[in-house]
Amino acid sequence: MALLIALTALTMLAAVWRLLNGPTTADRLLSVQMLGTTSIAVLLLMAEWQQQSHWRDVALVLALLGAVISAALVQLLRPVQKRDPARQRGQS
Amino acid sequence: MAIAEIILDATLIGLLLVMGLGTLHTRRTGASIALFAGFGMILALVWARLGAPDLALAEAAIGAGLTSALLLRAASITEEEEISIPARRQWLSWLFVAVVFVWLALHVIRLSTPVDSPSLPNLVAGHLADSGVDHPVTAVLLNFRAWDTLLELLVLLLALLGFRQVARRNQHPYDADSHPAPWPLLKAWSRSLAPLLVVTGMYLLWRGSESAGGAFQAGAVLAAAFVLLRLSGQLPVVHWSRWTVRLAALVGPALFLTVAGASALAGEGWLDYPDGMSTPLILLIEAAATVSIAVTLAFLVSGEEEDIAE
Amino acid sequence: MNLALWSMAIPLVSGLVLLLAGPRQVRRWGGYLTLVASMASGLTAWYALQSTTIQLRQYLLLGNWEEGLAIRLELTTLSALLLLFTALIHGLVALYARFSRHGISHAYWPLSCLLHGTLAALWLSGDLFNLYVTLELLGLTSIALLTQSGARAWRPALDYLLLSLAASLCYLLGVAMLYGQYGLLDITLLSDMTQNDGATRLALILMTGGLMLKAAMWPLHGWLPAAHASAPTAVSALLSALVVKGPLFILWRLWSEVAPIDAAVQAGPLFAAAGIAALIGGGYASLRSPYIKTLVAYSTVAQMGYAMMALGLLLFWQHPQMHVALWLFVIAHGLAKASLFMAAGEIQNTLGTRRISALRGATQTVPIAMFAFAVAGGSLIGLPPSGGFLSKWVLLGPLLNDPWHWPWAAGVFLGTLVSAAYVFRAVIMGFDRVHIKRPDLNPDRTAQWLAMLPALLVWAMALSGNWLTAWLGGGGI
Amino acid sequence: MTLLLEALCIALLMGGLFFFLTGALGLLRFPDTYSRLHAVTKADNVGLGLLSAGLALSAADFQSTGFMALIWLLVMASGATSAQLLARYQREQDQQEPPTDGDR
Amino acid sequence: MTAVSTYLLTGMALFLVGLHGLLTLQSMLRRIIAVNLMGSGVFLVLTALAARVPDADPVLHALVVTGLVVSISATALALRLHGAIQRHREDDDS
Repeated sequence: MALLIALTALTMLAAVWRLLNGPTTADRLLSVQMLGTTSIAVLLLMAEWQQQSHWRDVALVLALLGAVISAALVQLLRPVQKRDPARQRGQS
Repeated sequence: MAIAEIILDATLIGLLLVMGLGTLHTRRTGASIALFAGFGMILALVWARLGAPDLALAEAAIGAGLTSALLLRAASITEEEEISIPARRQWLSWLFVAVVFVWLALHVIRLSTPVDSPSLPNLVAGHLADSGVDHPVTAVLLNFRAWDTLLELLVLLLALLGFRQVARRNQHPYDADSHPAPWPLLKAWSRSLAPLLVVTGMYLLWRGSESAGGAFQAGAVLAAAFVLLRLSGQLPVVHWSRWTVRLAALVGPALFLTVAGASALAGEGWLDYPDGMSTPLILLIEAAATVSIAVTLAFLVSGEEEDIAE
Repeated sequence: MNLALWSMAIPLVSGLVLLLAGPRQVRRWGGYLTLVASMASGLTAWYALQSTTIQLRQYLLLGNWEEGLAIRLELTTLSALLLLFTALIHGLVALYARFSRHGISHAYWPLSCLLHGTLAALWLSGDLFNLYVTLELLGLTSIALLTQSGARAWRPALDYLLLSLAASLCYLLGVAMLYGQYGLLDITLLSDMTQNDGATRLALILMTGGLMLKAAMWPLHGWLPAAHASAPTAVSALLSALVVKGPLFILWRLWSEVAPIDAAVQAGPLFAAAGIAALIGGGYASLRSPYIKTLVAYSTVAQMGYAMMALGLLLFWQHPQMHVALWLFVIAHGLAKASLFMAAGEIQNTLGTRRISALRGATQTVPIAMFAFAVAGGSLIGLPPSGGFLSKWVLLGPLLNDPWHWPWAAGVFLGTLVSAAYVFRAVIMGFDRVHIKRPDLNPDRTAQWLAMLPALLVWAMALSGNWLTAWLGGGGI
Repeated sequence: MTLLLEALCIALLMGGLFFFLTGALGLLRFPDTYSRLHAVTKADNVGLGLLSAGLALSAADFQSTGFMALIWLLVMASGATSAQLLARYQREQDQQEPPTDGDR
Repeated sequence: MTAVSTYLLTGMALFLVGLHGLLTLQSMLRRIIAVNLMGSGVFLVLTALAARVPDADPVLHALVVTGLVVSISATALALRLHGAIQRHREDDDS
C-alpha cells in the first residue's frame, strides 16, 4: 500500500517538470490540476492505509478548492493579455 | 514497507524543496505562482503524512486554495516580469545559506527525540474530558488556549482594516470594465459548486468538536464559495459601509470578548467557562468565529472595493 | 489581576465598538470615546499598580487549567506601570489627534484603541506563543495605522510588513526549538528548566534576532526611519513611543527569565556594545538627516541604544539598578518622543515643508511647538531634572563606581554628546532670526500646547523619581 | 469470493496507478497544450475512478464509499469544466497572438 | 535518520531558502512568496516536532493553525500594498 502511495506521489514529478517548463500558462494550470488530482488520490489511499477517515475530508476540501481555483483563475487570468496600458487608455 | 515509506518521504520532501526553490527562482511570474499553488498541495500531503488532519484541512483550504487565488489575482494586475539575478555573488550567498543550514541542522537534529518530563500532550489528554469538546485540537484552540485564538481573530480583523485602507481612493483592479464578462460555463459551474462549498463548510464546522475541522477551515471554505460567486459575477459588491457586513466581520471577536469579560465579571475568571456551559459556549463562539473568518477572508481574497463616496 | 485585565479589555472593546459604528458617528464622538477609554484604562491600571504594592507578583492561569496547559497572564509592578504608561501616552496622543487642526481620519480611532489593547495584552502575557500572537497583532496594527497617510506610506509599510513577518517567524522558530527541547511555552516554568546548551542558545539567538528587528535595534533598524517618518503625526508618536517598546519588553523577559543565567551573562556585553553602536550610528544619521521627522525617527534608533545598553549591563552584572534604569528610560523616552513627534508634526504642518531648514526662525513662527521640541529634546539629551536625566543617572551610578566600568560610561557620555548635537542643531536653527521661513498657515496654538504636554510630564517625572525607582526596584527581577 | 474480491481490488488499484502514470507520461511527452489537456483529464479521471473503485471494494462502510464517489464526481466535473475553460482560454490567447509565439 | 528528523531538516531548509529569497530577490511578489516559504518552513518544524509523540501533539497543531491564519492575512495585506504601489507607479508614469 505504501509503495502504491509512493509511486502515485512519484507521478507528480512529471507535473512539476511541466510546471517549470511551461511553455504556456494553460499548461501550468493544467499541471496544477494534475497535482491536485494526484494529491487527492494519495490522500484517499492514505485514508485506506491508515484506516482514518479524516484524510477523505481533506481530499474533499482539496477537490473543492482545486475546482474553485482552476475555474476562478481562468477568469482572472484572461485580461492579463489585454492589459496593454497604452491601448487601454486609448480606449477609455 | 519501510522502503516504500522512505520513497514516499523522499518524494514528498524532494517535491517540496524543488517547488520551494522553483517558486522563488524560476524566471516567469506565472510559473512561480503555479508552483506555489502546487507547493501548498504537497504541503497538505506532508501534513497528512505527519498525522495532522487539522493542518491538512487548513492548508488545503487556506494555503493551497486562498493564498494561490490571492497570488494569482495579484499577478493578474502585475506586468509579467522576468527576473534575472546577477550570477556573480549568487553562489556566495548560497554557500552562506548552506553553512548556516549545517549549523542549524546540527542542533535541530537533536530535537527529534521527544521530551520526557512535563509533556503538554498528556496534559491535554488528561483534561480533554473537562474541556467540553472531544477533539484535542479544538479543545486547545477554544478552551485551553482560547486567548490565542481570540487575539488571532483580531489579527485577521486588523489585516482587513489595513487592507481596506490601502488604495481606498484608487480604483479596484477587478472591476467589470477591465475584465471580460465571465463565460456562461463558468457561471453555471460556480452556481453548482457554491452550494457544495457551503455544505462542506458547515460540515467542517459541525465536525470540529469531535474530529478534525473547525472554525478556521470552515470559514476558509465558505470564503472560497463567496469568492467564486463574486468572480463569476453572481453576487453584488458587498459594502463595508453597511453595518450588517461590519457586524458579521466583528461578531467573532466581539462575542469572544463578551464571553471572556462576562466570565471574569460573573464567573471564575477571564475565559474560564462555567461548569457545564463549555460545550454550548464553545459551539457558539465557533459559529460566530466562522462567520467572521468567512467574511474577512472573503474580503481579503476577493478584494472588494467599497464606499469610495465615503 | 482582574483590574489589569479590564485595563486591557476597555480599549479592545471600544475599538470594536468604534469599528461597528459608522464613519459619521465615529467622526462625531470617536475621539471622545477613545479619550474616555484611555482614561478608564489608565485608571484601572493605576489601581492595578496599587494592588501590586501589596502583592508583588500576581498571575492568572487562563481558564483555571493546570500550569503549563493554560496561558499564564502575569501582573508585576513593572507590567502595571507599563499599562499605565501605555494608557497615558495613548490618551495624550488622542488628545492631540482630536484637537489638532490637522485632524486625523476617522479610521484612526478604532486602530489606536486596538493598538492600546494589544500592547496591554503584551505586557500581561507570560506565554511564549501568546507573545508571538501579540507581536503579530502589534505589527499588523502598526501597518494599518501607517497606511493612513496614503500612497507615500505604502512602500515603507510593505517593507515594514515583510521584515516584521520575517522577524516574527524567526521568533516563532525559536519558540518551536524551545518547545522541542523542553515541551513548554510558559515562561515561568521554562525559567527553571533551561540549560545552557547549543539548542537553547540557538533558539535564543533566533528569537533575539527577530525581536531586535522588530524593536529596530541596531544593526537591524533599517526599516524604522522610513516607516515612522511617513506616518501621520499622531501615528508616528504612537509607533515611536509605544510600539518599539513591546519587542523590547519580550526581549527583556526572554533574557532575564528564560535564558540560563550564564548564557545571559555571555550575551550582556554584546547587547551593550550594540547599544553604544546604536547611540553613535543612529545619532550620526539623525544629525545628517535633511527632514525633521526623519531626524526624530533616527533619534529613536539612537535612543533604543540606551535601552539596549541598560539591558546588556543588566544581564552582564545582574545588577537590579540596571533594571530600574532600563524601564525609567523606556518611560522617559516614550513621553519625550511622543512630544517630539507631535511638535515636529505641528511645525511641519504649519510651515508647510518637511525639510529641516524650515526650522529657521521657528522660535518666532511656531514658538510653543519649538519650545516643546526643545524641552522634549532636553530629556533625550538627559538634562536635569528631566526623566531622561533620571534614567541616565540611575544607569551611570554603578558605572562610575568602578574604574573598570568607565569605558561603558564613556559610551553613555558619547551618546549624550551626539544626542545633544542633533537636538541643538534643530533648536539653534530655530533661533535664527535672519532667514525666517514664513508659515503657510496660522499656527494652531492648542495643538502646540498639546504637543508640549508629554514633554512637561517627562520633566515632572523627575519629581516622582523616588516612587518610580521604588516601584521598579521592588517589583523587578 | 474474498480472494476474488481482493484480486479485483488490487487489479483496480493497479489500473488506477497505470492511468496516473500514463497521464504523467502524456503531460511530459505530448507536443502541444491541447493534447496535453486531453491526456491529463482523461487519465486523471479514469485513474482516480479506478482507484476509488478499488478502495471502495475494500472499504468497510458505505459512508467512505459515498465520500469517494462524491470526490470522484467532483474531480470529474471540475476536470471537465476546467479543461473546457482552459482550452477556451488557450484559444483566446492563440487568437490574440500569432501561434509562433507559443511562449505565453 | 527517522522521518521526524528528515522533516525537521526540510523545515529548516525551507525557512532558510525563504530567508535567502527575502534578502536577495528584487521582485516584491517573490519576496512575499519568500516570506510565505519561511512560514511554511517554521510550520513544518512545528508539525514534525508534534509527530514525535504517538498521537501527535495537539498543542502544536493548534499553534500551526493559528500561524496559518496569521500568514494568509498578512499575505493578503502585503499583496494589496504591492498592487497599490504598482498601480500608483503606473499612474505616475502616464
